[in-house]
Amino acid sequence: MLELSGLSKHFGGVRAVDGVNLKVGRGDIVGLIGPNGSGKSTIVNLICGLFPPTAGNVLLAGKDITSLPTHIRVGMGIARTFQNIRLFGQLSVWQNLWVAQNSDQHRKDGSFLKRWLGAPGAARAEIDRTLEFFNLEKKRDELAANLSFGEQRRLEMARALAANPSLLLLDEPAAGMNAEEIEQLDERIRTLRKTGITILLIEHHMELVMAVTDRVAVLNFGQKIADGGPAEIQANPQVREAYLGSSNVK
Amino acid sequence: MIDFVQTTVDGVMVGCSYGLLAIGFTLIFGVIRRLNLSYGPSIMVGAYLGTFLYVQFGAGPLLVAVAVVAGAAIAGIYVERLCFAPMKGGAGVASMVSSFAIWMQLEQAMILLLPRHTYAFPALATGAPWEFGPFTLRPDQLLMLILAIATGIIVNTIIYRTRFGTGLRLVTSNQIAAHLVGVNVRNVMLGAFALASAVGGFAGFLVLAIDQQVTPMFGMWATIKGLIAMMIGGLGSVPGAIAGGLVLGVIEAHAQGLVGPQARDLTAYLLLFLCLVLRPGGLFGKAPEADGAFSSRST
Amino acid sequence: MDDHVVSVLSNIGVISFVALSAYLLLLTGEISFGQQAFFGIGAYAAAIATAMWGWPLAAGLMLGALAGASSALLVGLPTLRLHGLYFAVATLAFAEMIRILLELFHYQVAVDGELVGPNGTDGFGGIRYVFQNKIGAFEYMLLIYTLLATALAGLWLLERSRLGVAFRMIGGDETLAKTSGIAITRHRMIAAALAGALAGIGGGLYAHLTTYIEPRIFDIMLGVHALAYGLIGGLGTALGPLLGVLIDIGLLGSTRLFSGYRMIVFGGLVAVLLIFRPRGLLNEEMVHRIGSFWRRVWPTDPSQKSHGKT
Amino acid sequence: MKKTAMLSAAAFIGINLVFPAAAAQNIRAKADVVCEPTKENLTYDCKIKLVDARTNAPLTGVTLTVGADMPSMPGVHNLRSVIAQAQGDPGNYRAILELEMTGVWALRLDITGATRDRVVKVLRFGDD
Repeated sequence: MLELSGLSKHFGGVRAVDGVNLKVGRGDIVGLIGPNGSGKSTIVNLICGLFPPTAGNVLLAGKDITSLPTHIRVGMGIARTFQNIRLFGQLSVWQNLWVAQNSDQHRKDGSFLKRWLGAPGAARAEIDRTLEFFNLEKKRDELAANLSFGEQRRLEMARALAANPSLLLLDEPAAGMNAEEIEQLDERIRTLRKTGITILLIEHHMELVMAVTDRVAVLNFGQKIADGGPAEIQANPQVREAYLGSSNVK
Repeated sequence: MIDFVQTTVDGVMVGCSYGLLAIGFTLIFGVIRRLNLSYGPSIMVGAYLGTFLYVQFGAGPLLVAVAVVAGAAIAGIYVERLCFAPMKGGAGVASMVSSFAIWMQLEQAMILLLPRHTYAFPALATGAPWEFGPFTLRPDQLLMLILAIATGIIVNTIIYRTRFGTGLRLVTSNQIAAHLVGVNVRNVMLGAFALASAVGGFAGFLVLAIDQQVTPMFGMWATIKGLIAMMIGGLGSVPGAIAGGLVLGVIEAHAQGLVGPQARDLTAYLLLFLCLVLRPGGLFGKAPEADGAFSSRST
Repeated sequence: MDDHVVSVLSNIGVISFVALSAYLLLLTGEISFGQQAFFGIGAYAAAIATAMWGWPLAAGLMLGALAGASSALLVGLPTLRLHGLYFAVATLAFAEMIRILLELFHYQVAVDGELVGPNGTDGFGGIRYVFQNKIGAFEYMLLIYTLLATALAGLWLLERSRLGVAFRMIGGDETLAKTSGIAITRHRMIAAALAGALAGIGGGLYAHLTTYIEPRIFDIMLGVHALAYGLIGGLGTALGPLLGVLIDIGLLGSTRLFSGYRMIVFGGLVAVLLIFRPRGLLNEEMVHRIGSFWRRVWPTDPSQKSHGKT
Repeated sequence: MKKTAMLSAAAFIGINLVFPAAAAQNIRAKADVVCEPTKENLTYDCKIKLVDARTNAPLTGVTLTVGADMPSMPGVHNLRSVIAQAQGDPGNYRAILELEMTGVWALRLDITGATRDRVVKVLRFGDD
């Protein structure tokens, strides 16, 4: 599904990402962990094309997408969330999802005018389903800025899912959540997996990572230092040193 | 060749005052990351105050200079208190529009004070132009050059040798860090406005003393020239401001010499436009990052 | 209606176009100091068409809109990667270049033994279409407001459309808009062209209203006023900039009360207002609240439940 | 898209029907204006001579109102129009203007009555 080969990004003299190779199979849920500043978010930004890599390639379903602009990649099925919540605060919850919607439904249904002025039947149903999935249907007309923190986190993920992605990049979705919310998140990710979506999960919350992922890759100083099953990673001494040594993790 | 040198020298003279105007502008922008459109009109307040003293009481150049600088500084503080201090971060556009509203206010207040279109302004120095072989040099222009350089040195000393200057530089490079090490950011901002407007006021005094007349258009003129020189030199850079001013002055002088007065302004704007499109950071500045401080974005 | 009232209302209507033009760009997050250039280009184009080439008014106005839109695209291309202050100053530089070029623009033909046409700094007088066709001041005002209403209806639809929401998305968070699949470049160009067309029509109407235009009219003062109107009135709805124009020209400019002190009052008012409401009186929050109230008073069929913001 | 195109075409034709290209030509007015300062500050006494541009015959039987705008501030500094008084020879009028400031003003001469026209004259006010 997704393949990174020799991916590097240098900012001035800093090697934020340094020759990372990673393969994510279709339908897999892969965790990406590492201490703060190890280059996780940079990798996400490179995958969705917010800036060009210094070296290396990004392949999606076998196609080289390294030089494509962001919005084209979104059209090809890459969606993401942000570590610090980013929403269109001045727009309603519904509008946040509506324009982010990127399915075949909204391209074919109804007349041109209907599509541009609203969402015709099937596309509307799709948005409603997504809102219900995230328990946001009662907030549909609320401005995103007026939602509570937990609701905003859910909306952030709902917006990403509205794009109907085949690859979902979750950048620390559990940050700031309480135990109950994390459990809900865990459940939602498990439900999503059944739909066949591929997920790259960046997370500090180890319990969540170990519970839902098939495989975990570990970054340190921009380099991949380990890659394997959750149990294997937990036992890896190099990971323990790099990760547990520098950060207080459950 | 002789013409070329003479024109260049004339351009440098004018460019000095542009440079001073740009220093004031860049100090404000560097500290607050917002555009103060009232910068020129603040200078105009000082200029009109000076002119008022001159026309009504026949004040001499020295007293007029003090009045111009003081008037500009006070107007600068007023603008800071009303348009910049109360605005929360991220309201860069609101601040800018607010400073424009105050521009209108200051301009009308000055027109009420002195309603005629043109008033006389005291000359800096009188005397016949000196001739050096084929070249001529006006004594007042030479005096202006010396005073402009002196002002540049004084501003530089304030920025690099005083406690206030250290705070100013800290705030410019990182506001939050400055706050954390105990710099009173609000006071520094207020001081920056006062200093910047005073420098601008002095530049305004020099320019007006050369022209020996003042009109209500002066406020806009000062804002525009300062803005162009600052953008050419690069935002937030003092050497850049001086360089930008000199470049602007020299190029304007040549454009006027070659084509005519309208080409002078046209060239200045063309230079600015090309500079922004081809090298947005200016001659000395860095390329602009997504500077969230200045945009109409709400979040 | 009193002649003075008609003249003030006509002015308000015409200036509203350039305010709407600046507002449209503000939605996409860009501040333009240069919309007055497209207003000027539209004014000159429309005036040349009717006064010199004998075109009908509608065709002249269309030419004005077209000229505004195409020059906006022209300046949009090189300034596309600029943001914030850099974009604002680049548009200012462009607009001032246009103004100076208009000062150098001489193109006159004899009409009834008198020279008509742009004559550099001496301006362009004798744009007499309205008088030749015996269109009354009141009728012309109606024309202005018909077109303004059409523009507002268009903007109202636009703001409910994917395009309009996408504009607001770009204005809210460009990175996020990109990762939501929005083609930034294309949207910014569309916004620029629409804004240019709006300003162009406004310019055409202005030229025929006053019968006289000159380059100085289209200087930065007009541009910054246009920008200020949106911010005073509010960025939540296209009615915001209109409210701004109404407060400025209608309330302050036309009452004897503030004569001579008007800018002192207006300037202070705006500065204080912006402290409390940095996004204007009718900001998004306010518009949303009015919308929710409306929905409660007048609930729509739940299956057709409103999706847009009102 | 088609609908939009048709709608705009209809609107275009509609507007052209309501406001056709001019054939009927009114009398075209020409004006000479001289303004003198009065004792009162910023108040000017303007003498206006109106003629038919084609025949140079004095224009009579019309009402003349005079307003003023500052070209550098469109729609901002506009004075409330005053009615000019017919005075002396036919076609001669007089109006008193109270300006807000000196500088360049565009005088708006609005002619109504027997014919309707507007003439704009740009004048500099002030002794400078």
